[in-house]
Amino acid sequence: MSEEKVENKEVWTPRIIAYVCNWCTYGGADLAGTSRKTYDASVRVIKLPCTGRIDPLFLLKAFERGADSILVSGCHPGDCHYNTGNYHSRRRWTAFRDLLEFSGIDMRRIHFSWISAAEAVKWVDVVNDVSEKTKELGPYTEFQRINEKIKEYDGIFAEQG
Amino acid sequence: MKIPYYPGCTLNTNAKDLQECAEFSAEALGFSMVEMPDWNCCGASLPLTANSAMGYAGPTNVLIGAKEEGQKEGLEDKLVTLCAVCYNVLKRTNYAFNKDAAKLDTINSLLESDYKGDTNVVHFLEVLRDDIGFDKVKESVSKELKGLKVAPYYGCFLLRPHEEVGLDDPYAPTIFEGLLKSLGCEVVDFSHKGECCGSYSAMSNAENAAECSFSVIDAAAAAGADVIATTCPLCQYNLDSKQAMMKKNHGDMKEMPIIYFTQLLSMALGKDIGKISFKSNSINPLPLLKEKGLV
Amino acid sequence: MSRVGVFVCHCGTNISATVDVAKVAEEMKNQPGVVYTEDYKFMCSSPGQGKLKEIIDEHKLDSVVIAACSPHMHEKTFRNAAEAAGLNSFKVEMANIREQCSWVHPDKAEGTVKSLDLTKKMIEKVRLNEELDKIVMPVTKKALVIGGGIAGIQAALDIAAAGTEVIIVEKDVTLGGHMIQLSETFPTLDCSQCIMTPKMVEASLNPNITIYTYAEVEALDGYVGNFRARIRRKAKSVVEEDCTGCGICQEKCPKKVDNPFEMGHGKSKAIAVPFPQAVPNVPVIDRDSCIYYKTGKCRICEKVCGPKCIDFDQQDEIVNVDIGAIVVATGYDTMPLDRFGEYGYGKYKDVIDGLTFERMASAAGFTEGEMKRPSDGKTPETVVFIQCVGSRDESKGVSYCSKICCMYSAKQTMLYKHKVHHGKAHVFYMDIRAGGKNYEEFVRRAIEEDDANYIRGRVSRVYEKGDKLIVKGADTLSGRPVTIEADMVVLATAMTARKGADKLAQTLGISYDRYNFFSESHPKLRPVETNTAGIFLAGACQAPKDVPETVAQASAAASKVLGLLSQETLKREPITAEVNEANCIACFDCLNICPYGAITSKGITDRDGNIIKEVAEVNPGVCQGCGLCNAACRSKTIELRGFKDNQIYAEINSLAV
Amino acid sequence: MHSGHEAAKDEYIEQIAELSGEDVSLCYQCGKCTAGCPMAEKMDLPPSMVMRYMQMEHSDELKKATSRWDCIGCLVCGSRCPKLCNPAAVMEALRQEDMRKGTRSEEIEKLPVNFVKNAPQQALVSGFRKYVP
Repeated sequence: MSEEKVENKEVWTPRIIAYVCNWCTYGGADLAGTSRKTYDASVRVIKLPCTGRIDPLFLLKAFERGADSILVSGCHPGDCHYNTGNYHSRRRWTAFRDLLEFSGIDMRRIHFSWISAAEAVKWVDVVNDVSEKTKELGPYTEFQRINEKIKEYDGIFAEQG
Repeated sequence: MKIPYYPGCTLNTNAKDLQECAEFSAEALGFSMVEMPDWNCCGASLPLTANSAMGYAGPTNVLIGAKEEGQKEGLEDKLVTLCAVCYNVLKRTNYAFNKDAAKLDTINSLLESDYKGDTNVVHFLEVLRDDIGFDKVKESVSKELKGLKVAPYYGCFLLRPHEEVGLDDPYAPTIFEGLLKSLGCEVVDFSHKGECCGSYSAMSNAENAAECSFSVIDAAAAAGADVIATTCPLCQYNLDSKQAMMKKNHGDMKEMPIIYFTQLLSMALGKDIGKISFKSNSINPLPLLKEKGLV
Repeated sequence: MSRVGVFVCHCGTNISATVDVAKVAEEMKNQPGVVYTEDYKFMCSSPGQGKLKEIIDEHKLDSVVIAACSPHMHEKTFRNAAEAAGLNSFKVEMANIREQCSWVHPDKAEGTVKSLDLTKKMIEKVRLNEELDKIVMPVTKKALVIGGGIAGIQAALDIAAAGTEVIIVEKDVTLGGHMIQLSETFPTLDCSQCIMTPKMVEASLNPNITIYTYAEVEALDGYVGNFRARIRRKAKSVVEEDCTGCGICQEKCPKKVDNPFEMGHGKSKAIAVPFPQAVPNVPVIDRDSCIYYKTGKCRICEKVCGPKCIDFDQQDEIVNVDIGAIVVATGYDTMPLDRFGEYGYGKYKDVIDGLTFERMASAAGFTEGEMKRPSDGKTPETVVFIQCVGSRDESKGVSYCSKICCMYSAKQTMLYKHKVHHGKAHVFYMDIRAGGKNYEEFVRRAIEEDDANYIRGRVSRVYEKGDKLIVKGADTLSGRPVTIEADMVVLATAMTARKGADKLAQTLGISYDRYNFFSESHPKLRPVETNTAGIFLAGACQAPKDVPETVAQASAAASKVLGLLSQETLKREPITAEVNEANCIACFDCLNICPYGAITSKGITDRDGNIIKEVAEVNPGVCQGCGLCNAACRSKTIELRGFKDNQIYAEINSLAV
Repeated sequence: MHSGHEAAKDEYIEQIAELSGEDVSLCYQCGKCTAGCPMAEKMDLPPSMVMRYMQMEHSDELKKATSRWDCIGCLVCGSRCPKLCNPAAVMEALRQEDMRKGTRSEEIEKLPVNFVKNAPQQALVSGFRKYVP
């Protein structure tokens, strides 16, 4: 699906999906706007009530749909609007990261951060940083190729009934 | 009951008085202390600084030796000490190992050993309290030390650091008091039972040590004690031999005998006073004992 | 097929300068389900909102996406407008193309691409949005206050003043708490009893206030607006309604006991009120010390009682009350001092704690306000006050600052000096924390006018020498050790949570910290709320506090209660979790992970009423909508309304390259 | 002044911190160590001040001070410290540093004959351990 873009590297821009919580990081990103900071335009924010709402499958789904990097950001430890949601998120991530790594996911493409509603500058820095790193890595073709394969096999299985 | 016994550097020499009376008392109470062979010095102090492996090698060797000897000879699975310093050093060595496995590994590789930090170190007082029982001690007393007002002096090493040594409550200990009570003594509670006697500063600064010791004697005297009982040869030395020096600075000070707890114990258990050695006492306790009708 | 309307706002030029809004509107026409698009100058303006309503009606829209500013800015505005046009408000979503796009990406091409993505993303989501109704709950217009100290009394009085019924449950025999024990209060030195007793009486006379003393809350069911508490009223052995408070029983009782109100100094009787101004002024028999309960003989109190209200067979009584809101005001304890052997508390009679000093200084206390030290009744000529005993001590105490000790130690030096003019007070302190109105001035007064000697350092040991207490401290400002011969030593002990606070928290379903203090919902913005809706905090049960702060928080809690109870029904956002009972495998990970205790286990019964399986159940009144359960659920059974998996996946899928 | 993250740590202070294994930043200067120290009266720099000088990196003053040679290792300071510090370990590290550099130590030849003859062996052993390189 993205073969043509891969070959044509100069027009390629990274696609970054950010899962952020409604209370801290979403507010921080809004504040960056209110303060007219500028940053890289490759990020797409998906707003959730809390980082604790993030199912690890959301990350895989994003890669499957062509994301080159993922950013997860919520309230600082201890500041969670729901008291403990970000701790659960962090714990879930700790348990999940080994599994992802084992499955061959490129861990350099997943970024975690705590950004409060006051930290507009941090939001800008983190997004730029993730974007920069993603540009260095190039498009996540490995995962996208797996997708192609899976689709191929899906086709074969479908044919075989 | 036979218990492996670690005498340390002083008990066979300067503090023979302490040891002989302990041996007599043990026999009278139906147990014996078996001196472990080939023992080495524990170091008489534990290093406080980090990366001080060498300081732990000595005591570890002792702990290993006791374990082996105990197993070989079918003795009790523990190690008894008389000297408060040995007790402190050996116990804290174990504590350090149990808290820091890396330290234990280092020492084991130094000594080419496989020590686990599990030799059960006990003080003679603990044997009397926990294995014999103060009630039994009391029953075995043939001469009650009535009328003798004794201040039990623990010093630093039996009580500190509490988490590491754990013999007794550092501010309201009872073990020494319990023993003395069972001997019929009048136990004098005094404020300085856990204060320092000056310890090894006796070597570098005798004046300092004398000042420390004076505050202990002063507190005991104020509380009405006739005599101070101790478990540690160095405490005994500082408190006893420095009294002449103390008098120079504190003219009105009254001399006070400093006696080993085992001397009192063996006396109560029937040891002939003539056979009790008071060689380490520069302040002779005999006049006092006579005055109290105990001789 | 859904009928989505998309409105792209110019926001003047705030958006249109860096986003091609016309293009966005135009391209969205091609999105599946979209039946109407338009770009407009100011969507939030009155004509803009009018247009929205008009188009919803005209094009029979079933959902709407507004591509404009942040939802934090105008989501409510547009949802209300849509609702006015007959559309369910949860069928409206906003795409944030201002704060997170036009303002931050100056390149118009980039901004436009991103706006397209963001708008598409919300279209995909809104198509899966369900119509949700706000949750409506009835409200029981009655409050419960747990604890009858200054915090509880203040909260109860404020609630009652608004005409709302309130019940006070007090564990002790009388109202008053710790404050009634104090002699005088900082920074004004007014007598605690003089300002506290009228409040206690006022509470007892207020027709809106019901007081249960010698009682405890045993269980709590329900949720905000609809709680039911089970209260155990312990047997007083005295019929409260008949007692006239004449006091003859106490006078004639032959059994003397230590009086805990006087901190163990001074005596009381086996049947007694703790102090003469007790509210209610009804004595209670202490069954553990009463001769009759021990030996079966005596019953003198029964014989002398005029109105015949002694009842030896009285049983505990269980009262169930329905309430809409709760204020927890259970106060504090002071740290047990047995772990501070170096200070000799318990060993030396003249080493006392701060509360004992308060009773000694109180005109009604065990020395009738005279400075007499406990050992021999002599007037202490030198008194040493030691601060931070147990506070800021990670080794043997707690690491927090108890906050009130600096002030009350300063006050106590003054009280002492005012009674013993030739006496000398020394205070060992680490830092003077006098941050409050007139507090610093108060401490300086103790030092400058009342001659208190402040020494910056801790004390290492206190021991007796003759009839003196030797205090070995340090003055860290000069770097020298300090020894003081004192006649009395007063320890400013750490404030701790009440014994059993953790148990009460579990009963009520509120959270507590590692010190067992109850946790507020947000340390800055929700300081009196707990995480359990409808339960509020007042006073030192939350953290160490002084009287002014406690009273302020109690009034704040009362206003929260009144705000809640002033409503006929409670409405709240329906962003709550829901359970698909058919799929639930009863692992109850959701129950464990829920920060609010909103999830319980429910039995599914067959026709005969036998429980055939258990499933999770969400209490929508308690659920706050964080979605932790949703992410934790292995069988995808429990889902958060408004943020269900399929909605999130729709957003992700819309971003596909 | 020693401030700012970039400022280089004083070498001597670093050495002492490492040798002692103590984190002096934990100390909040309550002075309980000095208050209980039996030698504090005689010390030029009692334990709490040693901790403070470590914090402030006053290395010249620390080098000049002699209080470490008055410390008798009774461990009262550490056992009562509310912050779980052990000033005695810092004292020992300072002493060891003196001995390593040869700036001070006890000389065996100069010990009084009387002491060597009469003192219990443990006094000599522990004294040598603490005061002799």
